[in-house]
Amino acid sequence: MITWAEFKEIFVNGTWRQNSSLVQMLGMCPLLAMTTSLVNGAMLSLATIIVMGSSGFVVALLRNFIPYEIRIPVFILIAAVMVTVVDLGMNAYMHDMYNILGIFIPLIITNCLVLARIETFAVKNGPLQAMFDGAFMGLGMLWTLSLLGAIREFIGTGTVLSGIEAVIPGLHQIEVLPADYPGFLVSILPPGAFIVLACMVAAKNWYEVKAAERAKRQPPAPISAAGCH
Amino acid sequence: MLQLFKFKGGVKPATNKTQSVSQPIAIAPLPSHVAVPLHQSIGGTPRPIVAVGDKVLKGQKIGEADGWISAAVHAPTSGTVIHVGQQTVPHPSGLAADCVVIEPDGKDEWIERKAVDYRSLAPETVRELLREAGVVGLGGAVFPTHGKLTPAKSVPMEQLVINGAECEPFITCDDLLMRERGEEVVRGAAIFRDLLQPQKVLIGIEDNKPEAVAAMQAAVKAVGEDFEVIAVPTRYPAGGAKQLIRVLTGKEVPNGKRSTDLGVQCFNVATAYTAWRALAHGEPVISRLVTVTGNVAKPRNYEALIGTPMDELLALGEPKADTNGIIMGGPMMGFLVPDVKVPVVKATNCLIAHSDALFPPKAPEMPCIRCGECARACPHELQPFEMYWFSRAKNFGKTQEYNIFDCIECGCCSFVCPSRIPLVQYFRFAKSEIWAREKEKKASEIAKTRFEFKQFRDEREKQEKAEKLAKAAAAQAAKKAAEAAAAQATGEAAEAVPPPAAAETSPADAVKKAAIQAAMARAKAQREAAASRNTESLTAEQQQDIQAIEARRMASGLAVPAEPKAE
Amino acid sequence: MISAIAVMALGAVILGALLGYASVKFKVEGDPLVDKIDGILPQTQCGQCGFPGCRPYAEAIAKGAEINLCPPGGAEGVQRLADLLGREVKALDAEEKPKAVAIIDENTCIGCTLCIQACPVDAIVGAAKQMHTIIAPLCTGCELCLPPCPVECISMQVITETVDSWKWKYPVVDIKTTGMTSTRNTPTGGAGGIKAA
Amino acid sequence: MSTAKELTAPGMAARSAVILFLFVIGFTAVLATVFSMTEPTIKASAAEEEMRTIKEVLPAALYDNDLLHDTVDLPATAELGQDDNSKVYRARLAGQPSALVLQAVAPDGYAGKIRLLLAVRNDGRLAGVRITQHKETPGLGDYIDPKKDKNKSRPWITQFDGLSFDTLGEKDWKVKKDGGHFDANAGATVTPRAVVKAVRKALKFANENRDRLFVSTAAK
Amino acid sequence: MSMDFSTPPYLLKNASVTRVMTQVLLALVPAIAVYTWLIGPAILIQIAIASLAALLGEALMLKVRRQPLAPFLGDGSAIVTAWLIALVFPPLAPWWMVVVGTLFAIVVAKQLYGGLGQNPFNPAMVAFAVCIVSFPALMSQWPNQALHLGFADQFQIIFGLTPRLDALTAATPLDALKTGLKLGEGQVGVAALLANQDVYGQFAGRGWEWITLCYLLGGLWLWQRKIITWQVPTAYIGALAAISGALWLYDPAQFASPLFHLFSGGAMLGAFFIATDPVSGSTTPRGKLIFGAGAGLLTYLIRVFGGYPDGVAFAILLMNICTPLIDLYTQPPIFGMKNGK
Repeated sequence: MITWAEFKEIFVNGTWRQNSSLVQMLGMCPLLAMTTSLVNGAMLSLATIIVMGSSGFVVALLRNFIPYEIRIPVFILIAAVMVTVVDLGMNAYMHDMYNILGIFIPLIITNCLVLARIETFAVKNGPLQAMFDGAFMGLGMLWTLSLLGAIREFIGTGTVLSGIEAVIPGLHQIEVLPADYPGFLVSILPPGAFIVLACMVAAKNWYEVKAAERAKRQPPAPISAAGCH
Repeated sequence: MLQLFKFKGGVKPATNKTQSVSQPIAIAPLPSHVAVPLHQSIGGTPRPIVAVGDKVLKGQKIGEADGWISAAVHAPTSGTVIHVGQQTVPHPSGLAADCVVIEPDGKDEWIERKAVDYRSLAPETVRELLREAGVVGLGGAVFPTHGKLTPAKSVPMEQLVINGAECEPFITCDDLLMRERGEEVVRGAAIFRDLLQPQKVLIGIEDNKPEAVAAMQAAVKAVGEDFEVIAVPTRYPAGGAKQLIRVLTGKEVPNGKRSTDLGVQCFNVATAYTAWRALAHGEPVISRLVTVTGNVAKPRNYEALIGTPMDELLALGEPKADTNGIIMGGPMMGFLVPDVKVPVVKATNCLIAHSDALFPPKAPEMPCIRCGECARACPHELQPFEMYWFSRAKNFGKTQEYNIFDCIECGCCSFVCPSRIPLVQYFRFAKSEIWAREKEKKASEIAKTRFEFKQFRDEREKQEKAEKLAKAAAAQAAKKAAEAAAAQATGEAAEAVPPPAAAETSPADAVKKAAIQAAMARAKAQREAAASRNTESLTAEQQQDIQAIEARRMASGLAVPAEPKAE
Repeated sequence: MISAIAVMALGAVILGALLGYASVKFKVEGDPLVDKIDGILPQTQCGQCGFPGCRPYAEAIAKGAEINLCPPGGAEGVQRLADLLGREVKALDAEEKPKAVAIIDENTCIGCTLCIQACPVDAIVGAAKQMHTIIAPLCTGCELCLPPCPVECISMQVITETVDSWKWKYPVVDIKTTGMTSTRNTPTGGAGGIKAA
Repeated sequence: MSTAKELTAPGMAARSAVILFLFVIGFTAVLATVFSMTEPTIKASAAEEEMRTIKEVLPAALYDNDLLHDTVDLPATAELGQDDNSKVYRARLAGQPSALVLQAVAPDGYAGKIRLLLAVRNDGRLAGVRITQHKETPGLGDYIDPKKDKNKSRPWITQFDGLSFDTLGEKDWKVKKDGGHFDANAGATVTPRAVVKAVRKALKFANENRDRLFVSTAAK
Repeated sequence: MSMDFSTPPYLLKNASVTRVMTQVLLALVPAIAVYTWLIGPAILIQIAIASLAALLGEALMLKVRRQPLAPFLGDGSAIVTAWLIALVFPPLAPWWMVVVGTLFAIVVAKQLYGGLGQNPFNPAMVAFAVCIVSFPALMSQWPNQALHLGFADQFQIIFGLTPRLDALTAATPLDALKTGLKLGEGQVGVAALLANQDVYGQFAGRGWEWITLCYLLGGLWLWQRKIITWQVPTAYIGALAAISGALWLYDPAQFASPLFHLFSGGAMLGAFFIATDPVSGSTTPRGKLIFGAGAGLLTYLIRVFGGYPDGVAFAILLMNICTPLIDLYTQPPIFGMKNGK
């Protein structure tokens, strides 16, 4: 069904090489709205992982029955159903988390990343591959959005992990900076998301350039791109 | 008094003209040699009609005009042709071009000069005479003058503008010419007037040359013409043809249109002077006035022979010790010549000895701050900073949208730029890149059509061949069936219509094949071990053929001995 | 619930019908992309890319072939193709050569017409047993005439710069190295020799 | 993906319509199934949720009835800032009215409406106020929500606890900057101003309509 | 390499970026002097802090970008940005806020976009926007002029050595007017509010009106020196006067007079020193008119109907976004093409 090499390739693509936020720059709306804190960013990404994995799986399963000309409505239909299922499921069984993410779960359908992966990957690959692709794309989103949220939250309010108590009861936010830290509000507002994201993209590109230079300097070393993250 | 108009933009650099006007024009002494570039005007490059060793007389034609837009070149003095070929010419590239180098014999002996009364000649003949005399625009553009002397058919000529503005700093050769030889200038202008039939002749002179204005007014009166001598405000580049036309007539000549389409034409005063000399004295353009100025002890105007090495001419002005280059032309549009020994040409109106004290080195280029100074200074009302932006990014399509080809490279934008950006340089770069690309594109389009046609032809030939083959086969079959009994006759018939596939066996082709093989053998011998892939093992029979053919070729002088030839 | 399903189903039928209809009615014919690619290729028709001519290569690129196979187009050509197609720029798959034209050594030529047949743009004139010559302005420098020549009388001559073909150079932005110290761009060969004569 | 180039436009239209119809039916069925499976759980947790907020504003000692089922539906009420129906929960202790829990809206928040829940005791004192929904600027105006308030020991919203028009004259229901009683973080006065105004109006409404509300028959 | 071509013209006008920037700074000097006299020496401290921060940030980024330090630090553009930041920030703003704003302006708004001449937005206005969004409270605290604080007091407040008491600060006249009108809920008119001489002075903000007058004079001097052109300030002031005049005539009780709007807040500074920034502004003659008018109009709309005390910064930033479009559609006709096309 799926080989180890394929799995590794999909993993590296989703989490690093084709990272949805840092490389493809998709799904900017949730990125802007939900990364005001680490917890928010991570939770929304988790929901996205479920939606993307399942819709990728279903589309790949049915791909031979979907005519070309009506593929878009069908994709949207499938993704929307998956989103609604996740929405209902979370509402029923993870109500606390649903309270935080409630209004953003239905918005996952507007995340162009979902449709983009279906259109470019799921329709051309097997169900398992498509599921992993969706999940790992979401995983890539998870770590980037978490990091983005953490940075914005830290600069903006001087705390880390605010809102964690809604996810894991008993844990509390950590106030890193002294209480009289005035807060740097731009960081929490949408422009801050753009600025921090730009810095992250710059850091990634800088790393890639350096890595390429290193690879060029020692050509005999076998390059395993998969190993870098 | 005529109403004057204004052109937008322009700058007012220090004029630096007084240094070189205190002395009258001097005749430069004969140089050690003269190198006359054949290509001294816009248009076709004249063909040399002399060879090394030829004796030439002063004024003798040495280069024949090539095409209508082209002008002849002449020997500036009498002497011996010592070289015809590549020589470094005064061009920013520092590249060489074809020149005729003459060693003067010191006699400065004229060829027979034939004065004509141009009024009695047909206009075509006059234009032809000017072309033969090498009369070109001496303001710097060196466009063949005869090419500008045909009025537009639909638009009546209203004004003829004689350009004595001389707006560039340092240059005074036109000033001196007007002061000392004003009458001849006026007579030259009259020639143009007679050819173009304008309603008015306007002589524009910048108001910083009152002596020239007075001299010209006196000359006009003396000759008895009704030309108007007009002092125009001093502002660079008032001497640009389009700017002067604008100032004197209010007309703006857009890019891509000839000024005659608007009923106006413009000539430099020096051009008028040479036209008069050519017709009334039979003297072709072999010398011109050159201002020698800048970092020299004795700035002055010289009448110098075309082809005089610049360093020899500059030496007359006694350059100071810190001189480190020669600018040909003015400080705004001229350029540092790549080699001080390059010859004076028809476009050389001024030689400025360059020193770092006189022209301080530029501060480093800073980024553009879009201050818009360049746009305000541009006499063509362009947006130089936008053009700069796109030239720098090599986005040439955009530069054209911002009308880069309207740029006259006057240098006003670079002059005012607070960031010290060599704007003109960027525009020249962009322009020449665009031209090169255009050329390439044209070539590739031609290649494409030719390729497609060849493919089409090959296809057609293949088809025809196949048809022929089929036809022949059918004919043969028919004949076979009809004349089954007469086998002999069949053979003849088959030979009469040889199938194309068997073509290579025809006698003509056999000869050709043999020739090829012979040549191959020769090539093989030449290259020793390096065997061509076309050279397969030859049969003894072929070898014999080859030898026979080779012998024949040798005898007839067709082939060369089997030795490697240089080039 | 029932009404929701009905609405969805109705929407599906209408939209499906519309989309199906449009997919047939508004089908795009031909491929304008190939023309655009062909416009970028230098039309030397040299076949160095491994395709028989520029147009076939353009078609291949449109189908996904590498864009760095055209040496006459040079690095700039690769760049422009990459821009057009949104692909990554790759190093040219061969060395870039200076532009050249073929020259037939008229003394060696035996008039075999092989080169005439090889020339893709009919830039060689001549007849059997007559000396051939190349019409230089039409020659694309593709070198296709070199291999068939049995006597190797054709050579490539690099086109040198003349006063007419000379191009103004890109002004060197040298602020990085100079700091406040000044530089002036004087021409080479400058006028070191001129002192008071 | 299958393509059928031979089909004519109407034929293609019919085919696409049928296929899309089948997909829609199929997936709507899936959705319906999931919905029916989760509905009871969702309803239960929604009720639990509703109750939890009420508990935040109303001390457990003040009621012993089933609040969720002892409610009155109000039409659009300008005094509460409601331009739509809203609910009033009636708390009773041993059958006697003890407090009202109202849903109010402050329409003039910095970034749109701020929704509040407040409990008013029968003696006219506020039992508690909570923000149920707002879009105020994070880090600036969101301290009205105790979860976001930096002052954990005494969140801003608790200022209202125990206040009534007897203890604080109606004129002083303003933020300090406007010459009133209530604190407000410097630089963010729009939000508390809106909240204070809404609470004042809602309290007034409760005082004036208490009897009428307890008398009216229960909804549902 | 760089020696194989000549670069005419050899004659150059005596102009440089440094000269341009120096003249802009000179034009600001009278306003700063009056500022110091009327409001207090705090502005001098802020100018010093901002200039230091700007040079530091510039030097750091130039190093990172591997650019030469000397020409770019010497061009004076960072100093101009720093002075403008100091002038638009509240004079008692804490030092760290001025530093954060200046660094943001230089590092992000200027250098990350490519440095001198490449920034699409005016760096000083970006600093203002970032700070007013991030620290709205601190950015709207202006000195309470009734207190007459001396240098030592102001120094201690800026560096946080004495606590920032609410009494030390007040709102700007613009903000005070807006709040007053809002609280009055239609009952209190503009005239009644403006009668308070302690806040509003003669015809605009107390003290501020004379400072803005100096900006106007400095701006006129810049125009006379041909550093700026007439289009942007004229259009800016014209548009601001026109819309405020129209609404004032419509209801003088609810809308302040044009005079108040022109001479309060950053209107004059914006019109002559910020909207005229050639790098981020429009460059064509007609474009400048549109740019200036747009900025003036937006300034008024944000002031009167928006949520922030002054609209100059956001108005100019918004017009900065439109600059490329404006320039594209307002290209002047070139020589010889005025009639045909």
